[in-house]
Amino acid sequence: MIRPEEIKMSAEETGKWGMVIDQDICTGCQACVAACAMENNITFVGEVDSGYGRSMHWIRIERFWEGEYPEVKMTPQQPMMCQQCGHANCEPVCPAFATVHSQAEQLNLQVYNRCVGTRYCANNCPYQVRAFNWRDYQRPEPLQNQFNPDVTVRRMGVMEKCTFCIQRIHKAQDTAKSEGREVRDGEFTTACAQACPANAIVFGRVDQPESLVSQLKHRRHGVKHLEELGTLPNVTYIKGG
Amino acid sequence: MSEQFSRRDFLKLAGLGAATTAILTGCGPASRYVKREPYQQMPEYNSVGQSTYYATTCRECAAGCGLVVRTYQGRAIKAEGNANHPLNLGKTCARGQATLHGLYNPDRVQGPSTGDWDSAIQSVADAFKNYKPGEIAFLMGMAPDHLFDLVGDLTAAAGMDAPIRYGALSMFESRATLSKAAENLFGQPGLPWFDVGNAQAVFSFGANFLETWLSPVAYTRGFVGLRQSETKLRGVLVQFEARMSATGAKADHWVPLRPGTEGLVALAIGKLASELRGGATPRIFSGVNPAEAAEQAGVELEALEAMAQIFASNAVLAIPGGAALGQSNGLETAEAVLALNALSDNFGKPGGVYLSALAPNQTEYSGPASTEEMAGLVEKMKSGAIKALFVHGVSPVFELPAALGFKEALANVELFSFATFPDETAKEAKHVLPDHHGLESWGYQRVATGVSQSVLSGSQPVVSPYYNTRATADVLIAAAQLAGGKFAEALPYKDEVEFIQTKLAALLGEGDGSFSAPDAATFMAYFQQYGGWFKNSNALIAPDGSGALNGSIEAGEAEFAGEGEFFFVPFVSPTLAEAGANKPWLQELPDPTTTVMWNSWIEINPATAHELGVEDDDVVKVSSEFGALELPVYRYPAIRPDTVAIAFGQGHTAYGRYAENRGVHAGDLLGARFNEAGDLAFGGVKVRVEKTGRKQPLSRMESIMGVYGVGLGGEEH
Amino acid sequence: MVKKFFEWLKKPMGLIAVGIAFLALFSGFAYWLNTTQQSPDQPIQFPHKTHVAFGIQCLYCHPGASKGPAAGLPSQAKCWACHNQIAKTQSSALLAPLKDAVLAGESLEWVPVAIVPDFVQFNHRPHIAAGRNCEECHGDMSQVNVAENPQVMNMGWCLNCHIEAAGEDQEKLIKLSDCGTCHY
Amino acid sequence: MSDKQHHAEHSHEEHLREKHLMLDPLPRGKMNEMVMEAMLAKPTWKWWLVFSILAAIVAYGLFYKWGILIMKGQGEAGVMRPDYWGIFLVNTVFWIGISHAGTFISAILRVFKAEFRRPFTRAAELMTTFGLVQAGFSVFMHMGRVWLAYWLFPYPNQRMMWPNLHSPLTWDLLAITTYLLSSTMYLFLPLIPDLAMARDRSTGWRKNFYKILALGFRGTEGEWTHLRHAMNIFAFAIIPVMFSVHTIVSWDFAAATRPGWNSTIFGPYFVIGALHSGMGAAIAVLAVIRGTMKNMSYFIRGEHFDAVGKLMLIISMGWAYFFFNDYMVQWYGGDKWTQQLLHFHEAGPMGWMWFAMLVCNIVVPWAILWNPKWRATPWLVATVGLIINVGMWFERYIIIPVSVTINRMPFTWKLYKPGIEVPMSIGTVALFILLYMIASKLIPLIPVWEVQEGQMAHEFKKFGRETVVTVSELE
Repeated sequence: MIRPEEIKMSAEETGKWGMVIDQDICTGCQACVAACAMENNITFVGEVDSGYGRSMHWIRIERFWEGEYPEVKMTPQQPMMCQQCGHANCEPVCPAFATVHSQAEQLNLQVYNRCVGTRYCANNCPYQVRAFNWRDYQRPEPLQNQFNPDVTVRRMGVMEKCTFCIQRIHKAQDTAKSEGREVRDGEFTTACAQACPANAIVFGRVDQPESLVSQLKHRRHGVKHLEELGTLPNVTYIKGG
Repeated sequence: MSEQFSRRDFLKLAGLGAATTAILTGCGPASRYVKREPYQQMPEYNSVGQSTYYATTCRECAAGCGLVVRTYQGRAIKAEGNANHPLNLGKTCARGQATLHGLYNPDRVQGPSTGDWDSAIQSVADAFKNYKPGEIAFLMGMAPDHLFDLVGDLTAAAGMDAPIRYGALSMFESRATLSKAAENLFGQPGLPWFDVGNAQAVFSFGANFLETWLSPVAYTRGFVGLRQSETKLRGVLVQFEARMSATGAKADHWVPLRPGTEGLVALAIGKLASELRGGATPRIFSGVNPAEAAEQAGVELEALEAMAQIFASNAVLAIPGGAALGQSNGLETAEAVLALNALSDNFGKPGGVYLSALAPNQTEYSGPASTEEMAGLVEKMKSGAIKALFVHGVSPVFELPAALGFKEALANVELFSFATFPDETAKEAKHVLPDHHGLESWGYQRVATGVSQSVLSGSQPVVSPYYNTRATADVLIAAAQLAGGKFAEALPYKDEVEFIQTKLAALLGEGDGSFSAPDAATFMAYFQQYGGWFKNSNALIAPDGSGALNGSIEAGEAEFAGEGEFFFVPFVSPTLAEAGANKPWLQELPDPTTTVMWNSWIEINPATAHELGVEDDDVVKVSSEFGALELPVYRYPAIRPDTVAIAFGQGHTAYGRYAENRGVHAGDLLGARFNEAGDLAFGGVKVRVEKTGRKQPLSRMESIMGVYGVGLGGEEH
Repeated sequence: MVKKFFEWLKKPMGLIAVGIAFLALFSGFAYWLNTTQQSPDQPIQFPHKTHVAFGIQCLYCHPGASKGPAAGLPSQAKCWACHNQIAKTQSSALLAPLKDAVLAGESLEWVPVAIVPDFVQFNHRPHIAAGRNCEECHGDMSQVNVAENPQVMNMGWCLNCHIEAAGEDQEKLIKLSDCGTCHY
Repeated sequence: MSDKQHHAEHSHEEHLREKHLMLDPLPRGKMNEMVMEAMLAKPTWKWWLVFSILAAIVAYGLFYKWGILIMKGQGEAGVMRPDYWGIFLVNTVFWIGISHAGTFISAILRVFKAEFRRPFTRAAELMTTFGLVQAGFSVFMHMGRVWLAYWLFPYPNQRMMWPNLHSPLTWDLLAITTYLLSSTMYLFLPLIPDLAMARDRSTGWRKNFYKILALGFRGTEGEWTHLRHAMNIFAFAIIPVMFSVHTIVSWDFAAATRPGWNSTIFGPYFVIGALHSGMGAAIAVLAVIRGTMKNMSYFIRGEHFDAVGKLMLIISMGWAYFFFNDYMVQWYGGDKWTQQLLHFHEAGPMGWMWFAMLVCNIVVPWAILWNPKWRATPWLVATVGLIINVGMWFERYIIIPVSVTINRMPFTWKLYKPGIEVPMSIGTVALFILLYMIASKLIPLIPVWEVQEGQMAHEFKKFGRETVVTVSELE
């Protein structure tokens, strides 16, 4: 719960984990999307539902067009996932506390088992990055063998979204703790960042100035989406070359 | 009352409540509905509750990227890139990620068609014995290489024809053309390797190197180097192609030229650039008139001049590839574009053109068969010269253009398929002897291109086989021994692993390796552990391109079959490629340029669509001289108005529930015309487009309203 | 007829009958509820008591507990390593399933006793590292044969202990009561 | 005074009597009889036909389809990204709106002592309760896991979890629950004397039924005093509840960060909208009661349609004011997404609905209700009422699924296409009517005591040559 006087409008002072996404080198190859789906047990929904806006992707790569043929240009690909806002719009509107702010990790949690499916959070998310389980999508035998045991398999009627691979965060912290040290920068990363052939996604601690994300964020001109809404997103986009 | 209500009782009561809730809500503690089987014998390197990671090689395409697969209690959970593998440095493409959807695909072939392996192996042995060596042919896919070597040993010893390798990807990459052009220009065949990362600017003539071309993960790394480097300015990418590919979408300049004029334009730019630089115009460019070239290519002369300006002021790397080479004049185009590099004097220099390093156990370049050679095979099948055909790792019924008549020719041969999935070829086969999935297999793969080192990538099973499948190498070894004689002598191995170990033994003494080992067994163990063996030094071959500018190239006009009014650009779907359609998550991935999922579409310029009177999602009939397809329209803003494009990858008639009867097969429109290197002129077809009046909504990730303004009201934007 | 029956129901005997019927239904339901709370049938009535009495440590058979999320079941090979050398294994009826399974190369199917729902990501390691003993959650195994849960493992139970463990330490409390510690 | 004059005088009085229920008194017993007769009339085959058709629609459209929805998930409905909210919430807002008029007519008019209210407070209050039932159903239909709906209520549990009091949905649920409880009480209190009347005039199971419900009301002075006090308290107390409920409903939208929703005027705009649709529904209900039940043309007359018609006209003007105020401010704000949305409203694929909304909510009522003669024509006013309801349903449809099409991420814009919502919506309408049909057979729809009370207070008095109607203060 954030009281108004606690809201700091500079994102540097909030947040723990963050991402920097370089749109100049993102090729839109969808490797991150596939990696995310494989890591997080995301279901596929088939042709009809995916065309009707019911796909469960936690990342979608946006692109627009500029100009007319032959001067037409594709705008830089823009992978959109949960921005893990420091002051998220989804959190206060959930009547059941199913989407809450993690004080420990500074992430927007989605507690699947608490979700009753009012879909208010998704409605209120300015980034439209939440995916709802519209049906009980089946994955026929033996596809379930691939399920990641560290991630809950969601069923019909609950909301889900990018978690910044919180299972990996926990695992890395657990390992570090068992070895009596802090988590090192780059010791682990999210599934999308790990797969990205262009290294366009970099993940790490935004509250540690020496981490790679912090460096990238400051070295190159990054923007945050819809920052004017005061959401304090933790994903920074680098647009130009 | 309340004092009797001890805390323990409260917990009990609460528990009772929870149990009731669990029953009512169906999501409480489900313990008693679960069964757990402990290991009978804990596998090596495993420990309870911990994941085990195995290094292996990705088999989704032939590039040979290293994978590390996370397994948990005998199940493969996640495929990651192998960070120690020099080709992909820990990265993967989308197809590599989805490889587990192949492993656990619900529609795999679950056992040999005969029911048991003994009779299956007997049938192979019978074929060896009953047919003359010349009547037996092996058709192999682009991967894996160890099996190719094994079959090579077998055929050589038994006096059969050497195995033929082929894949739709190699066709669309025009590998034969590239190698032939290198031979003509440098006097040495080989797969050129382009050092994109160190270039100042890249002129790509149809090379879709960020998608499927040769080694997309490695080339993407190169692209990042081009764009971002500590030591040089941001490099420029110029893409010359009629239809904007996902690679073209990342380009700073996209030059939409008429298909088949790439060579001409390359020469014209060379001429303009050399004039801008001053000095004598090299001989190779002397016969070109830039104004005419621009006219023929359907672009403004100013556009070519602007590109020439960039060329003149940068050390430019020119890449010929993909659609540009799949034309009747493809070889000339390849030579012209390669020669252009001579202007930048970058042969064998950083940021320039090399010939790819040969793999550790390779002595000379050997490429896949050209489509013309495949046509030769089909001829032989038809004429009865070949009576038994063994197919592994490729589905020619799907991957070859129907016009070649492969399927019809199968009537005359006894077909053995080693397919893991029930593909179109397996459906035609008399015998299906399913191989393991790549993640269940041993093997090695030579990295053909993409990296400066010489790399042999290793595979090992990360999980035990899920179905009653058997390694093809083991089947052939067993059959050869059953057949006896020279067959048995050719393959004197206990099993596949022994064969691989024997082959690797040659590397044991070699220096400069990523690791060394005292004996073969240790070497094999390290080979698996690291996911391969590679040399530490740069093994690229610097080509001799000294004469490149002094030759003369007739970049003649491309020939087109058919009377249609549109050029036709078939391109490999970047997410599905030739064999991804059976993986549901690959189907659900939006196409990088159009964001279409689960289907095929035809890309038509909006202006052309307007002329044809078609809207988005209108089904049109596309017909060439060789076939016709019906599919919905995607009004694609970045394609020439005189060109239409269809992705290759869908339109399966078999291959499992996620692939079957989905979309159309772009290959059905293609003819059997080849370029001088023997590669299919897949771009040399003209098509007609007619409205059918039906509609079929495409599943798009994008909003047609938000991106194109369709249905928003008011003017479209 | 029906009317008569309703009339009878209003009489004392009828009321008693109604009471008995209600009680019977209720006890039936209670019994059924109770059956869902019993420790389940196992392929072998495994005597934890005996093994603990031999001085075998918990972590010998369930080593995963100190390393990661799952404590795990011992592989049959591990059982056999000892039981192979115990004469009684050959004769005991109780051990017959083990013998049969090992010799036939088949798996025993155990029913887990202590289990949390799918949506709870429980990790043994930090609990052991924090100095918790196995019996604090799983009960004293030297007293029981087939393992049974000494308490219902629900969220209130988890949370109680977490809050107690945090004590006055605010940072620890935040970490230990964060939804994302267990649910993701 | 000439004969002629006298005659004119007399006919003037006659005329007034004919026109005004309050000036046309009948003995209490007679009125009781009339109401009882209307209630106890044996259902005709037509009644049964309509009843069974409605019951079938409810069984299929509402319950069977709801079962399907629960089994198969919200994918059966038309909702998706970005239209996470669809017709179920349209219906929720719509039915809450309808339920408003009941309380409005009854409580506000009672507080302000508007005499024309007397015969139809009951019918209006029933509308509140029955409307809220549909609203409740609709909101539960909307939930992805409706079987866990109890998590939204504050109750102690071992998880130490409470509902989120930051969420407008939680306020909403609490407000609606409060409203449902208080409006049911408010329906019940004035019903007591009529139930007692019915008890005294019926036999068999009905007698027992009314006996229990009438709580032993005998009509003593003390009982009346208590009842009056209670009703007064409720009438005053329920007015702020009523305003708050729809304001809170509006906060579900106004408190959200969405273009088109984030509007400060939504509170009163929703309240007036609710009254708009509620008055329309109430008048339609009155027309049906008058047309289908015995003796009702005595109780419900043209004057009532005229009075409600005037109210409808005023409310329509109020709605128009708030609508254009809301539009104006949003447009003037100049936010690019809001601009896009406003443009989409008018010119987009649902533009027809936007214009139809304006026609139904403004053009039609203004064109018809200004004319006193038309205003007193029951079928016409009822038709206008129904048209207003269509318009108001459109308004909610535009606010919810049409507006959420446009958000700040154009890559996701998509148009909503309803699925299973259609039969389920029809099911709620059918259930609403069905409940009325059942109620008409079970409880006196006309509060006889209230009518009689009014009639006793009215009388003709002669001042010189003028005959004047006087009203005395009863309470």
